[in-house]
Amino acid sequence: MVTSVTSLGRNGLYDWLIQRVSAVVMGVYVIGLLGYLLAHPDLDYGTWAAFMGSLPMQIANTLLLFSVAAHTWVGLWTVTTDYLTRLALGGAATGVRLVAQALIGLLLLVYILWGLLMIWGGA
Amino acid sequence: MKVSIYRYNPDTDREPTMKEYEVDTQGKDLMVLDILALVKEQDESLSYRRSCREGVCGSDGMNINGKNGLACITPLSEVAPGVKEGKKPLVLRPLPGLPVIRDLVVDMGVFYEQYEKVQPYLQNQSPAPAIERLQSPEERAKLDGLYECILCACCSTSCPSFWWNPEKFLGPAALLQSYRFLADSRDDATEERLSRLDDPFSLFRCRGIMNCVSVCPKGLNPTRAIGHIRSMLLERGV
Amino acid sequence: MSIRTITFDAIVVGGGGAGMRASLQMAQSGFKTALISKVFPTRSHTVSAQGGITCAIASADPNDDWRWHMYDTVKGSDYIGDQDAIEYMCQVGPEAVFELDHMGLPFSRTEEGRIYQRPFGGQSKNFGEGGQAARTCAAADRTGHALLHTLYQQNLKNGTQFYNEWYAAELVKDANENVCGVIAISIETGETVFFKAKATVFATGGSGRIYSSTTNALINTGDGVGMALRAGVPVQDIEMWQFHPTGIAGAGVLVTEGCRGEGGYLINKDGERFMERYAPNAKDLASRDVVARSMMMEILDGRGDGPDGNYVYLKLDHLGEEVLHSRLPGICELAITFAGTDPVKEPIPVVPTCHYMMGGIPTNVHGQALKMSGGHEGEDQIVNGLFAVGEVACVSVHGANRLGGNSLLDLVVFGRAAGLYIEDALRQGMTQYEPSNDDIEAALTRVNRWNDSKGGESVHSLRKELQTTMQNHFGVFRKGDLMEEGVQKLADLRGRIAKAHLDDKSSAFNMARVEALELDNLLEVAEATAIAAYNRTESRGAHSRYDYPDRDDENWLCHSIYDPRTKQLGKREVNFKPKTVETFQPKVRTY
Amino acid sequence: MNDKRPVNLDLTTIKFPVTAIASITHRITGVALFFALPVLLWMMDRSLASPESFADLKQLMTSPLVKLVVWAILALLLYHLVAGIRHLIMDNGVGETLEGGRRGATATFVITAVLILLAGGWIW
Repeated sequence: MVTSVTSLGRNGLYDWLIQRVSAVVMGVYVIGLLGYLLAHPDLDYGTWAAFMGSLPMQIANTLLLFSVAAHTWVGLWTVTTDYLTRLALGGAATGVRLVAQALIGLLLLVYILWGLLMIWGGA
Repeated sequence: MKVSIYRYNPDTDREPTMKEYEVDTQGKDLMVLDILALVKEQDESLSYRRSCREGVCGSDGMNINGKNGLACITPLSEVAPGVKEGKKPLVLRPLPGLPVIRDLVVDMGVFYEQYEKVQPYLQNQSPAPAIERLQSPEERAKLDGLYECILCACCSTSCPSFWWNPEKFLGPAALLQSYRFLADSRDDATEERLSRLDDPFSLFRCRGIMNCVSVCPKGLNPTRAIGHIRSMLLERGV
Repeated sequence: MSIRTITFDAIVVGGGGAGMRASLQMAQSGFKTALISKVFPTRSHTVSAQGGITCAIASADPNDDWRWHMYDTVKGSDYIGDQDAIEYMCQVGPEAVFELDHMGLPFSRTEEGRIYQRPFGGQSKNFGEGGQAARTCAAADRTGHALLHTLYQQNLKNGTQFYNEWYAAELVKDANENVCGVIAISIETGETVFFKAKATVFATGGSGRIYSSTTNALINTGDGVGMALRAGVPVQDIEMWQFHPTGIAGAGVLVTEGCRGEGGYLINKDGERFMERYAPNAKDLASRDVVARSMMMEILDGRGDGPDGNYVYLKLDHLGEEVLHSRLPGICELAITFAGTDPVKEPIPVVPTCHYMMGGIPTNVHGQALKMSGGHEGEDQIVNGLFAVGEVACVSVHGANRLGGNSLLDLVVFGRAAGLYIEDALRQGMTQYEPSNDDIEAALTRVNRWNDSKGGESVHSLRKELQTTMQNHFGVFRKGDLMEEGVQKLADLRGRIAKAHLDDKSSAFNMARVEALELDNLLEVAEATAIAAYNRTESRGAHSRYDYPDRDDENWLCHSIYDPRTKQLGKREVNFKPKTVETFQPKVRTY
Repeated sequence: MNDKRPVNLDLTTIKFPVTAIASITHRITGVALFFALPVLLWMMDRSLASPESFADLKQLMTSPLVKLVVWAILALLLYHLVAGIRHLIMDNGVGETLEGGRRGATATFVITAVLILLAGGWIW
């Protein structure tokens, strides 16, 4: 059993599930949104803003935002623990990895706040 | 034909080098291991492992023109087009990702440790009967494709997740063996076995890239075994 | 003395089935046990055993009886197998096999959930009266592999201390010829160490590499026999070499007898099923010496196929793809890789190939090594501290010809028996013999000789010459004058090998040094074989002479004992006194 | 002694099967998308902030350079999406054989290529 404090689910299965569930959310959203855009080739602001401002879309967007953040965290956490290791960087690896993970985390936090403001700020 | 071999002797070399040899195969489609024997007749100092020379002991796993395989059951014609005809060199390197002891011989310590970590032996708390423990042909069939592993390490040393995290990720070979015991109707340590795999590295570092499957000389499928364990973990966890 | 000493209760040399069964027994009961193996244990030659382990577990036939198995084995041995040892093996066998199942060996199964058994050569019911028996317990055609891995796994579980890739070079004895341990070299680092133990168990396997064509692994160089002979320990029945009927022509790779057990048969170039002529009852499932000789007769009579007319065929296609892929999957792979033929469609070209050393270090049923006291025909005497199990030992359960499937049984039964005996002896306080510095120095002589060698012939060319000599002079059929010539050639080789040169003297994973040390052992085995074969003036089991075509019970219903110090062949009585059954009296042997 | 031992891990000497290429591409597109996230967020923000910013964005989108950037991001997204769907399919035990894996990986590349071309057509 390998333990790791920085993994999201603190457990392989939960990380894995988070990755899958968030992927499904994003997949459905992206396909749906692309469909909408294809169906509205001459989209104007009014229609667009009304569509995105509706409660279902607000909920969908919020869900998307958190899915993106969770998916990205698990994915990039995996990437950092693959490449930023003692094997590749020697003794400084743990420090470098923690800094990288902190930066990623911080950016994701900013994205979430920005996104939340966008979705709910107008309401 | 030309043979290019990774040479490193800690007694004399600071760095490994690729050394070229010229070998006469008389146009025959020899096995890579036969070529090594011919080279060794020219140069006694070449070291490599070999034992059964028929693909069942797993000694002579190496990287042959970029792909891991067993030297004894890889004929020149299967290495790459042009190798047998001498148009292209045969390139032999040690298994990737493991420390090189000498020439084509790698230190397999990490690999064996991973194997030991999955407790690769049958566990059964109930008292043994006077005869064998009964097992139906269907139950036994579940072990096919698992028990045949020869521990040659071709799979694990072709796996990037193994390269990056050999201490944490168990690697395809050990995970295949883990499932070999999870799938055995005579074994009753399922819960304990699963709980030891339920972290982000041991099993879940498998990204399904299937390098293991594409190099296994016995045609086994660690990716599928890992998938089965994941399903068992999912069933247990949800 | 400058070398490091490591001390154990018991050391086992060799990581095959016999060695690991012995070490498991001792490790399980908590004794400090080391296993020294020149390869990682699962790369030992047991891994290549295919067909199975013969044992009367009464799965295929609920009425099967270990006495029937004993009868077959005695007959198979051509009556020079020791009946007390055969009795022990056949009687204890089922327990030892069930243990393997409990350890996790993935045996194939019957519909009832029991271990699958297949027919093998030389097997009968009811003391030869009840027709063909099916007594070989199988894990598809990878039984040896399954067995070896299972034993390794159990040793891991029970804490055996492994010294993998350590090469045992020489026995260490005290002044009174008591065995104190071995000198071994770490192949990885080159360090030479004295392993000291109360019990030294040789489980070093066979030495098929004395022949140029063999089913044996490249590592089967007779290291245990070589060490024993150099230490003055005799070997028994060493002229008895089994030629397996079905080695893939050219490659020498083994094709299991289980193929014929499942219904395959041999054909000559005319497509004739010729075994019907040689063994009308058992046909292709006659014992191995009989089948191998019949094949050679066909080839010598011009009914072999191929450009040189030197092989016959094993036909399997009539069994159907399903049977072949479920029961003989490994054979299908090997045939495609090494013969370029798919057995589902075409027959496999096969030829009798050197396979198994029936002879070896004489032992009793506890695995204790024996030597003769007061001349060659004296009483058995125990070599203190030395044990031998598996192919290197001659206990003797195989006599002049081993039955298929009996080797794996031999491994587990006598590996276990030696383990049990040593366990007991250790509990009662076994003596640790102490060698002097001179004794250790003496054991290092050979290693030093190679390390100091300065010019001379190369190891590989001498090895090749030795193998060719054995192949040409001591094959399936033997002849006095030809053998005499062979003995001469080997004597010449001995002189040259003593002056041979090791060019590479580096320390880390020096494969050349190991091969040089192995060459000495090949020579010891080859010479013992040659002298014993030349002197046994009869035909029995695997030993078949043109000049003495008949079995000679009057003079040779006995073991041969080769004494390395005099290079003379002596005789030793065969045991005809089983404990619980009547003696099986020698009869004319037909199949 | 052990620390001095070399390791043979020169990736240029190792052959990678199509399944491995599919996998590393999935990873690369994933990381790249992380860096594209602010662009997407910004576009979303502009499109919703006011009619004027919406118009500005629309105007901006007529620039070939911007079109190229959007197309590139779409390409990353499409690959990551298709390869992700393949992952989900494989999680259900489909395409886990050697042949199945190769077919799946090849299919991922082909389908993505077609989709990227279609996306290009849509943008222009």
